[in-house]
Amino acid sequence: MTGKLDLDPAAVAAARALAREVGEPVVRIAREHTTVSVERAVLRLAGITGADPDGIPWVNRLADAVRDQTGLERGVALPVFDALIRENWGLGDLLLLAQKAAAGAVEFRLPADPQAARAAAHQAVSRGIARIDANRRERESLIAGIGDAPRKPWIYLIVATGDIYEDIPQAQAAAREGADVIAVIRSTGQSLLDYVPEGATREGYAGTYATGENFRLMRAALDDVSRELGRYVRLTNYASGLCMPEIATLAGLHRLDMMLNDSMYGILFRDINPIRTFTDQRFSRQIHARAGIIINTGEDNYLTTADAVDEAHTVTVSQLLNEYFALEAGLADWQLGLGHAFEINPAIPDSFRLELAHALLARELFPDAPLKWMPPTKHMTGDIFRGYLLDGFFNLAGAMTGQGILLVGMMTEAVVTPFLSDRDLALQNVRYVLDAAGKLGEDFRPEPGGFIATRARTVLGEATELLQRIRGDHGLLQAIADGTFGITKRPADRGKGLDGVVAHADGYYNPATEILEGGS
Amino acid sequence: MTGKLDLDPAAVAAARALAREVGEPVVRIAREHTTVSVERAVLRLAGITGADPDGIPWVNRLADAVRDQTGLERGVALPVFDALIRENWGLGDLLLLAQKAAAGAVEFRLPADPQAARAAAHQAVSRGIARIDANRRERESLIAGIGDAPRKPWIYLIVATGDIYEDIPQAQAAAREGADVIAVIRSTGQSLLDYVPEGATREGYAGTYATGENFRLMRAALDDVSRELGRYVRLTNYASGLCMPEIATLAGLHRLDMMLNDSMYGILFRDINPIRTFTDQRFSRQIHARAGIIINTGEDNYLTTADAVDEAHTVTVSQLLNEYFALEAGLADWQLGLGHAFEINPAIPDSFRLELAHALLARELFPDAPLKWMPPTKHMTGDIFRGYLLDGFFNLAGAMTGQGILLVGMMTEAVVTPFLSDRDLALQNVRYVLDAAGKLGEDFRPEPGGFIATRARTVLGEATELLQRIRGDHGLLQAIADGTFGITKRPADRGKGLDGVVAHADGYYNPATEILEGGS
Amino acid sequence: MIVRPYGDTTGDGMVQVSFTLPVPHSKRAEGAALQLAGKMGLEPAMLVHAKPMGPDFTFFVVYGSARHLVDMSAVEVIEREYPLLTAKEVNAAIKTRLARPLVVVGACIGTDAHTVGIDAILNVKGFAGEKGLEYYGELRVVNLGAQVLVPDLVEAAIAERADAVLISQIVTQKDAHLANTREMSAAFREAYPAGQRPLLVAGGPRFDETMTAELGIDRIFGRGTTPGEVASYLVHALAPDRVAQPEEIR
Amino acid sequence: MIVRPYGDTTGDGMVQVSFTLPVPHSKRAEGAALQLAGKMGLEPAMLVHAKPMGPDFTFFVVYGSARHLVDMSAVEVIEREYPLLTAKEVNAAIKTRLARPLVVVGACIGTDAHTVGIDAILNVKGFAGEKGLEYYGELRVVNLGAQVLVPDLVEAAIAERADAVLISQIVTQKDAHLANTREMSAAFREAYPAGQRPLLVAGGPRFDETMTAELGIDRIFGRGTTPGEVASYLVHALAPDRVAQPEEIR
Ligand code: B12
Ligand code: B12
Ligand SMILES: Cc1ncc(COP(=O)(O)O)c(C=O)c1O
Ligand SMILES: Cc1ncc(COP(=O)(O)O)c(C=O)c1O
Repeated sequence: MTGKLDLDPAAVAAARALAREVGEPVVRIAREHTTVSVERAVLRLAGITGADPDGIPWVNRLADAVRDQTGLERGVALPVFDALIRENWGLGDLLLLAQKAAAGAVEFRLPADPQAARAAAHQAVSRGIARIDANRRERESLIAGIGDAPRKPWIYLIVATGDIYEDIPQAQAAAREGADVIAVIRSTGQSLLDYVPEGATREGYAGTYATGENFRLMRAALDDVSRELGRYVRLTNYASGLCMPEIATLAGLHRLDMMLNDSMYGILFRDINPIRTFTDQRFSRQIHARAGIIINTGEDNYLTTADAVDEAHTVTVSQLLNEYFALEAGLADWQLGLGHAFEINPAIPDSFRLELAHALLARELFPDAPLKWMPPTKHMTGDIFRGYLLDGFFNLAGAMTGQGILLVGMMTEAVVTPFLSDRDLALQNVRYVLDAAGKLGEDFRPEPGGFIATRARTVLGEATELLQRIRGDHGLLQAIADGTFGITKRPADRGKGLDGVVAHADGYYNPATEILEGGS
Repeated sequence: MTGKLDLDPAAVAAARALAREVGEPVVRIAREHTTVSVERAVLRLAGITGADPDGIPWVNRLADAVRDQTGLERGVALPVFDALIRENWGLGDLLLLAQKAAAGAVEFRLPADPQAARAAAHQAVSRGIARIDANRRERESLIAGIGDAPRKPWIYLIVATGDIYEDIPQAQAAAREGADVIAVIRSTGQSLLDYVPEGATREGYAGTYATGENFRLMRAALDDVSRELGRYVRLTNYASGLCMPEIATLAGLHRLDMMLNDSMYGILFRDINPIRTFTDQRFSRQIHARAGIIINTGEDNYLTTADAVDEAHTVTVSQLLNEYFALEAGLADWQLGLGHAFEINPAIPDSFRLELAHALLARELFPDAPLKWMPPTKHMTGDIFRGYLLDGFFNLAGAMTGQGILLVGMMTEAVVTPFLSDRDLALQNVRYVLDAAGKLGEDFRPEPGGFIATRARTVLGEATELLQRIRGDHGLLQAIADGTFGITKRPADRGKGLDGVVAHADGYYNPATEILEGGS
Repeated sequence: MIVRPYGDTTGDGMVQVSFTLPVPHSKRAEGAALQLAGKMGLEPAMLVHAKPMGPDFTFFVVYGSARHLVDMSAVEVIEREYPLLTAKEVNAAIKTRLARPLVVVGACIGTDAHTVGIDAILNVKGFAGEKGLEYYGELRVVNLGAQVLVPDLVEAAIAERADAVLISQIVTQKDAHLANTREMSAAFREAYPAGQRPLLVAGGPRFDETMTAELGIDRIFGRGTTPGEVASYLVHALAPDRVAQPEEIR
Repeated sequence: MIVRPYGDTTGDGMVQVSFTLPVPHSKRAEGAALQLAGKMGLEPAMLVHAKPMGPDFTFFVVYGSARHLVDMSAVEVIEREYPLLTAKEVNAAIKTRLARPLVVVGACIGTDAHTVGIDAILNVKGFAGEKGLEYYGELRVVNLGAQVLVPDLVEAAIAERADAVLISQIVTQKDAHLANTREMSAAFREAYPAGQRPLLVAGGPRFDETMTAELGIDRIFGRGTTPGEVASYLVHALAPDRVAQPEEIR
């Protein structure tokens, strides 16, 4: 806690304890379920890649075949490796198995004695996890060798052409101009695909598909430019949507550095079933924890549909929950890019000081987390001049309150996905603000008991109350059903991907969870 | 003193005392001289207006005729009113006298017994001063009746089309969008004219001529819009250049509210003779004092040619001198719009905090003066987006340090004199900053002994040293000759308008000075 | 009436332009920027800023006087040709002229998930101080939400016996909004007998309102549309006042 | 080579434009803005911002794809046709080829008082790390300063036997710079016998460098000119290397 707000440590501890109480039942549910994507992630860790001629990944074909024959209540691992053993194939022959299974030529079963299948599965998945571990070590050694981002906040820029081959030069150009983190925005629609497309792709809408190959290409391009620039440029994508666990896995396998990963975004903004989301989320966070990936949560999104002042406390509540779920899944504080945003209507009086209050509250509640600070979007208009100014004040608030990851705002926010020149201008904006006023925080000391301190305390108070209410009423799932977050109602028994949720049966086996939870 | 910088009151008092020491000899020189423009100003107060068919004002024709015949060592008043009495004309017949004099048909003399001429001159000039007094009262009653600017800083905008009839609607539009003060920039070249053009004018370059009629038209237009808006919108022009005293007089006669008026600008930037400038300045300030006009000084200009960091202390020195000269001429603290500017190269580290240090120093040195805060100009480029951002940070620095008069910066600074839309966008910028962060000063408390406080103290120290050096060496005139200010060298015996400077002889009589200094 | 852009003097024609050219920065590149400005009709043109962006691109800011004249009498614009009604008037019109609730089916189609715009029109909460269509007693609103596939939309329209189908399209990259809208109108043409399809209305901030015919729909609403405008249009199109508008009777 | 403006994809042609029209804000006004965008060659054009400025004006921001092609081979640009010399080389060239100091008279003419630009070229202090012409041993520089009237400039040029006259013009409102430059060149034409006038050079950030013939002068220098460029040009024009450039011998 940097102590500019004079927050009462007892009040902070109480809020945190409430978040745990509210989160625990949900973790219990997540532990008791699996999903099609969790199971496919296991198979991806075991090494399967590629897609059939229609573009459906072999991992989907295989998992579907297993599900048809044995169900997923005990996981895919046992039936798959049992079949592999029976075929007398090696651990590297999963693809063959998938192809044969897709042709209807494999019979899956739950082996009565699971020992051999378990061992094989464990061994296969271990290899994937070893690759993740190696990537983590490589990242660390690259950073040590090449150098790291020169300062905090890290400067985070998106590319979004839809074509990985246009994205690459744009990302490199952005890095040269000063970006520390490049995010490749995904195509609209990908989040609702129940498979991860394969290969290099060139036809996304307002974003580029997240695929293993795209990850690899972009990471390699950024490695080149990192060496050129003498600083390691990080790569981000989205472990979000119906394939959250698989994308997290691909991220680990291709050395991505940060991932958008929120406990509730999919529920609220993509109408994905809540149980599915929480189950997928827990698995994906275990992967991220292992991979040394920093997650970015999505509280900023609430403020695009809800009012940033009225609903400020829902952001705090969500941050506390995201923190709880993340720590429970094994992430460390330095991996928690908790989200928030500069989305207060600029027409309201003292809007900038309100932003400072909210941003400082997050800073002081989560002193060791590299907070992700999102630029204005909702109140951006076609007036690009006004937008450029607003982005400058966003940058200033970020600097003054010590945010960790600064998402760079674009003057064309209300118009188009960013032009090359928008990014260049936006980086110039960031550079000016950080160079000229980056240390203004030293001279920023909110009047004790004044406007800013009072506002921060009010928001914390409202957040605590809301957590109490959620606990007292019927828990988090019910609160989500009631429209508590982002003013969107999502009942637990509805939503997309529900049919991919499966309750564990006795004997459920997941070698990945075993390794990740065992820490081995 | 608002006390954020912990300035040593003794150091402040010492600097001020030095400024007085340095200024006093110059005041003595000013008291011992008159200029053609001071004399013409006397005749303007006595009521003469209009121009001959070539556009040369009658007041010039008359003063020239007097000078030819009697010299100006004892002023124009005695010869002129002596002639008027001899012609048996009334006080209202000065124009006739001028016309006749221009035709070579009047003989001027210095009356042996000046009593009658003195009385007539005193009476005639009193009428002009009474009109100035009435304007001051009218301003006060308009402000009381209509309402004043809603807050500090006052928002100050320029119009500069060159055509008074284009200026008027643009000024009204600017007022409607929020301007509290309208400045009509003058045409290039006017400052070196040794006469004030007459009538409404439509052909200025990058500015509109300052004329009595243009003053009247614009003030009337702003009165209309003031009533429409329910707040009195102030009007500014330039009492600067070779006709400083006359323009000050016209400003008083036409109820202008503020005037650019600097003790050294004309010397440094227009190569006007130093004695001429100091003499003209003293007279014009006496008029401004009487008229209740706020002066704006021109320290900002230094920073367009000199470096804003290296030469920051010259701004402070000039402010202290301008303050001394102003108070000596009878102006009150509330009339001292001492100038300074946001002109530090934005590429240097911590530039914004340096700006805050400088701005706060001025604020604390002159706690009761409505400081005039000039936007960036020198480091503005054709990158209008960057310019718009820089202007936003300028506005922020102004708000955080409690500046009194905020000159609104334009994104097209490096391109063109302002477009209508530039003004509108600039006002939107100011409004956003003041509404969103106008009260950020409350939370701005420079670390005691930190970067900002140390910088402010350094500048004050350097200013004090420079004043000591000026005193120790050969005084202010020599310092100006040596290029101390704005890195421009101006010897006291050179420069434009030198031939219009006349040392008083025994029996010099100036009814205006008599009234203004007597306070009657 | 003929007008020209206004910088600071009537008729000066002043316009500001910025763009990137995919060429490295050089005098030649600056000349290229001026060539483009000239082709856009700026004369004279002032190149006031040129910034290299990496080795392959240069960003420019140009000011200049556009020699084009704007002919106000030739301006093409979809003017509202119907009166703006209050909620009360809308309800009354539907009640008396249609004698049954008017059914509206709304959706954000394709992969677009931006529901704020269509919700602003449909939900009770409304927009800019006006209540949304759900608030109107005589309108029955079925809001299908985000990322609705066209076949699902058609099916819902048939099931609900929709009088009007309202779709929203916010993402416009690679003209996604145009492709989706065309797909939608084609599907309705196929699913319904000729002349019987529901009224098709599209909305979103980047549509060109004059493109209805090209897209095969009846009306487009753009930036800042209010629910009242939409309701009034629905009355005008689906429950017109036959007495007041005799030319509509066939 | 043909190129087009680049937004985020090769060939997309994207351009940003802003301007004011002297018409009150309305749908018609927006249509007028789109008409202008169309005439400028933007197709499609998106009107993304319209802001009333008082009762008589509206400000617009438009984005669109410019259909014009930029032909790099047709770009007009005054390329430096002479080598950039160091101060040493300049001095040596003048010494050996001219055998006397080269005389330069500089001024900011008309009512223009912006001396920073001409001072940057002439004063020792210089510009962008390069020393100004005063620093060159073989150049004799007479800087007349600000607001110099044309007759005074001609007189000084004659008195100093100027080889080159350098004038600066920063204020461009109502094309003041063009009028002043024309007045200047006419005065020199009158004052000197044909073919004997000094080299006439103008500079300032808003000049069009291709206008020399129209203005009756020899060379124009624009934004960001450095003293070295000017010195090298003076050598090229006034003390050319006759051996290296045989085509110059007549
Ligand atoms: C809020 C928002 C989101 C929210 C959406 C939440 C939700 N439930 O809607 C979240 C955070 C989820 C989001 C996500 C994304 N977004 Co988004 N988002 C915005 C934002 C900030 C505001 C849009 C908005 O709500 N406007 C307010 C409403 C009221 O205005 P409106 O939509 O124009 O609607 C009005 C009129 O147009 C009209 N209207 C609209 N529809 C209809 C329909 C009918 C029938 C009628 C009559 C009228 C009508 O009436 C409305 C009221 O006047 C804009 C940027 C901006 N400032 O505009 C980007 C923006 C729209 N998003 C964009 C993108 C690219 C995305 C993503 C694809 C990014 C990514 N790859 O991750 C994702 C995925 C979304 C998807 N699959 O579609 C781009 C689109 C670029 C383009 N032109 O193609 C924008 C412009 C930002 C940008 N510059 O990149 N986004
Ligand atoms: C500094 C400055 C001043 C200073 C001038 C001090 C001085 N001694 O020069 C002061 C404060 C006095 C001033 C006053 C005014 N200024 Co002024 N000023 C500027 C400012 C901020 C910077 C100009 C500058 O110094 N640039 C730096 C130099 C190095 O660049 P440069 O001039 O382009 O020169 C380079 C090249 O062009 C070239 N070059 C230039 N001349 C020559 C000559 C030769 C022979 C060669 C080879 C090359 C060459 O080489 C130089 C080095 O690369 C500009 C705004 C801006 N940011 O550009 C406004 C600006 C030039 N001023 C402007 C105006 C209108 C005025 C006033 C008329 C306002 C008024 N009515 O009160 C007054 C009066 C001035 C007058 N009578 O001329 C306008 C001009 C608008 C226009 N396009 O017509 C500008 C653009 C501001 C604006 N947007 O309104 N100003
Ligand atoms: C956590 C999270 N996931 C995903 C997205 C992107 O949306 P989509 O689900 O369409 O990829 C966002 C948007 O910012 C987000 O914050
Ligand atoms: C005191 C003063 N006088 C005059 C001017 C304007 O210049 P000019 O003398 O050309 O009117 C300025 C410029 O800002 C100034 O500060």
